[in-house]
Amino acid sequence: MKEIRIHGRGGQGAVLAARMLASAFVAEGKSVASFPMYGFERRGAPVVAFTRVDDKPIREKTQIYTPDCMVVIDPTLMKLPALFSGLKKGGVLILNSPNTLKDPPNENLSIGGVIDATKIAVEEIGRDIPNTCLLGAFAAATGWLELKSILSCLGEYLRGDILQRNLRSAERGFEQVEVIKW
Amino acid sequence: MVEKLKKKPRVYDYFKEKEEQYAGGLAWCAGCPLELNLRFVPKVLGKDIVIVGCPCCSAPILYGQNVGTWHRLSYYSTLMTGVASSATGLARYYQKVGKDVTVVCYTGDGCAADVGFQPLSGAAERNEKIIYICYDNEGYMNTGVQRSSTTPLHAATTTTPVGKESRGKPTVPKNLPLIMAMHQTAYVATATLSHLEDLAKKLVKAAEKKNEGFVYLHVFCPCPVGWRIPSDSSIQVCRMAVRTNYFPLWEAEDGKFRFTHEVASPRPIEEMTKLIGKFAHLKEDQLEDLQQMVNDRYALIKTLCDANK
Amino acid sequence: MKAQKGQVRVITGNAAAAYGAMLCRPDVATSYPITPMSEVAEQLSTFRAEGLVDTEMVEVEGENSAMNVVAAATMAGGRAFTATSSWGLVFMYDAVQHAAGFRAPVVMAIANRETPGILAVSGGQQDIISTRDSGWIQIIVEDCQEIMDSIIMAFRLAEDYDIQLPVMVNYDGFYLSYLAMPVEIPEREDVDRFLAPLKDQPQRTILIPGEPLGCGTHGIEVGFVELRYKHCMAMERALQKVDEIDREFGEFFGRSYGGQLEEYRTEDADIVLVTSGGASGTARTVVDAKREQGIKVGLVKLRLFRPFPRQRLVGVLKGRKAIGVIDRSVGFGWNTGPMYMELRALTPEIGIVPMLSYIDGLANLDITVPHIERVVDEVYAASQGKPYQEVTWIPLEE
Amino acid sequence: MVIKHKFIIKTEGAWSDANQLLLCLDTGSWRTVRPVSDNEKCNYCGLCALYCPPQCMKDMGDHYEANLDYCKGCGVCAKECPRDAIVMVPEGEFADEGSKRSG
Repeated sequence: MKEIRIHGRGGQGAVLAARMLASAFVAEGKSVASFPMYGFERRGAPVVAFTRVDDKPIREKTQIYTPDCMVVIDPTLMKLPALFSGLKKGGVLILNSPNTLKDPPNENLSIGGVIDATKIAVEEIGRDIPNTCLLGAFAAATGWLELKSILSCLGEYLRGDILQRNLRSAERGFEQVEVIKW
Repeated sequence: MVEKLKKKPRVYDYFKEKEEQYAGGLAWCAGCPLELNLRFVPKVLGKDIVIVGCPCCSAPILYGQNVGTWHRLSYYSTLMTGVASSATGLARYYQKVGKDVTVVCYTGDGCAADVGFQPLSGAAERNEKIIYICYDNEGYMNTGVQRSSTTPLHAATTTTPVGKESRGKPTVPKNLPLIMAMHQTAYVATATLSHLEDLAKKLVKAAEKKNEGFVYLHVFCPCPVGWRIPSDSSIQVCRMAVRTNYFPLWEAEDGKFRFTHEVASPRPIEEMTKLIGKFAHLKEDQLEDLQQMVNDRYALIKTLCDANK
Repeated sequence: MKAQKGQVRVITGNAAAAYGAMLCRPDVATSYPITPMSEVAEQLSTFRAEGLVDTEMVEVEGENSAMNVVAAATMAGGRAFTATSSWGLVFMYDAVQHAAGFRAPVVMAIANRETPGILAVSGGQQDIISTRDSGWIQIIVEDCQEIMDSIIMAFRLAEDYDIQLPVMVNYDGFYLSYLAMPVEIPEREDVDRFLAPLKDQPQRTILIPGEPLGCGTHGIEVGFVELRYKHCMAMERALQKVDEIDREFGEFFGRSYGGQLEEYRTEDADIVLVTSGGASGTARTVVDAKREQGIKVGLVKLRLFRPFPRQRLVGVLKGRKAIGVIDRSVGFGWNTGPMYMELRALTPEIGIVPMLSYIDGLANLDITVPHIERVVDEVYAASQGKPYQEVTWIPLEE
Repeated sequence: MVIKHKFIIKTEGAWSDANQLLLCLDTGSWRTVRPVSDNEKCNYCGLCALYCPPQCMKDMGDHYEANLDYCKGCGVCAKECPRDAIVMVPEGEFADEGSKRSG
């Protein structure tokens, strides 16, 4: 089983990212479970969302305490003390940030996928909604699923012009992510 | 180098309490006029008020978190069904023990116009000595932009969506300020955040009239997220609501009506709706519907004001 | 030190409730009508109009507001009273839970009546059962004198610094609310004296205008758990406190009711009946009659329903040969009487003996002497090893 | 039952008390843009400070500056300024002292 913990802020699409990721894995025949955790919904307030993926049905209903992969949508969250708590050894970090990462921000990290998803989102979608771009980066950096699975599921959530822009954002995420091995 | 003004805006003269009662960083969305509204109230009414609130957009700020709190005001929290009645309990106790306390209810339209309307109407009918401030963001915004009874005609919300079969809210909104004025309580008024001096005057009058009976202030308070307005335009939307007569500014003392701000030549409703995403789907016919409603309601309030001249 | 002899007047249960409240000088009270308790509201309003009390009477527009008014008044530091019945009680249920969560020491009199679903303007205890998990203390009384006395004791209990919990004083609608009996009404200063110990206790946290104190907060994670735990510990303390206050009331006013429960002729009883409310009085006459026929039967009058008097019930039920429980309500899901259901939970401590559930007295039907005689006979038969049925709906078997 | 947890709420009921703990969110980190005032254009009318929802405009004597701890970058000040003396500038361009957003 793979456990993915997505950290963002209200309005950045963290919850939607977790759901889309789940749908993408279902496109490859996997079992999934995804849920967000936040108090009151506020644009800007921290949000965490969880997605579990496995070959057999997921039975756990708890939060994710020992993630295999972390997706950090807002770089300012990197200063949260407990951000990486419980990360498994050999863990993966997908980070939206304009700057690269020289050394791993946590000793359990062995793969980093860094991309300026905000810039790509503003260019492709016109607004700072970096979630789909990060999903593309996730596919490239982890290799746990193919890009086309992600692209195929965006249609469940978006339509028309917004869908097209998000597809391009995801593609650029896949192509332009800087994958770092530690 | 441009010449610097010497005087501050006149609104500051109405401040009884200069010191900010709230913490700097609060959980309201960027650009929300509710934050301005709530920070403004204790500056005019003073910091010795008791605020009564319920779960709504201001709950994450008015309620504490365990022992911590986000402000320095005396606060009583209750249910959406119990705001005006809880305030009655407080006010009646303070009257009984001879303490002059200003009890201020502070809710959204969901509480005031829908689930909490019955106790609100009851308290008004009993002319309880409390101030009830409703910030009307025309829907249940804290729970994610669902419709309320003050959601305007044809407006889109998550429970009155635009689809093949339906195009937004099919019914006109409840005219809550007028309904409350029909209780003929001590003082009822409408106000909004673009006209802060008008709001300040009404809060000062509210503090006086509360000693005679029930005071109801209905504050037009757009929701950037829910109405799909850019964060920087919430005050501008308030201004346009007044200028289009969509939200006329008036007051009623013991049932006698008076405009506090008359718009010489009101702009077409389109000048407001074009700023607001929830009206983006309006076709010509729906726009005319809305304009007709605005004209009818304005004519009604004008008649009531003229009757008092 | 004994209270003066009070004036005896023949008054209804409703009036007794109003007297009980008036004598405790509440700061705020509400009046809203619902059959069969409207007279409580009328009587309190009359006391106010006659100047017998300076309570702020709030004529609310509905029971939901009634509870919010009194809960807020107590959290501002006042003493508050309200009264209602069945439909009104469940209409205010969100505010009932709110008051308990706030630890608002409200006292509420309830003339018990069937709850919604089937319109029954008639007596039954379904409203007690429907609110038994609200976090309130629930007391059930047997007659008019006990209504008044229990309301006075309820203020001593609710406002006690170690308790700080709202209290419901339940009395049978119709059978007690309209029953007129002689009631000894104590002198005002004696009630003041009985409630005076509350003044020597520390001041509970109250709202202070201008102080940055918020009443009611987001219980976040373990903070929430703390508050629920404290609430349960207060309920635990209430068990002893009810007995103490009852003893003190007895020493001062000469009347006591056993506190959590009252035992009647249980010393050598082989079988025991468990009842609550007005039916307990009728049951006493049947116990006496059956004793004369040689059946060693005893009665437990369950007076405190929440918190549930587990320890004292185990004490009196352990070692009996059979137990009969008469419920005036329905335990949906178990499809037995609800109080029977709760007593079954004591089986590990009282031993496995035949325990028979009787449902009677719903919708104003009478729990008559013959009905109770039948219960004694069947429980006795069961104690002699004869077969018995677990649940009996008496009205359906006539 | 051994209670290890140290209770943080001292009262029986749920009370919060600013004298015990006044909370404050780091809303400054919510910003994606921030207001920058042009002292040449600004005539110190004070409307930006008046309409600022978080009321976090600091009076600098002849113009106003946003308190970056709390400013959410909503842009109301820029919109309401009668002389267009305030411009909203993307945070990215401020990798300096004021910004907490160093990536």
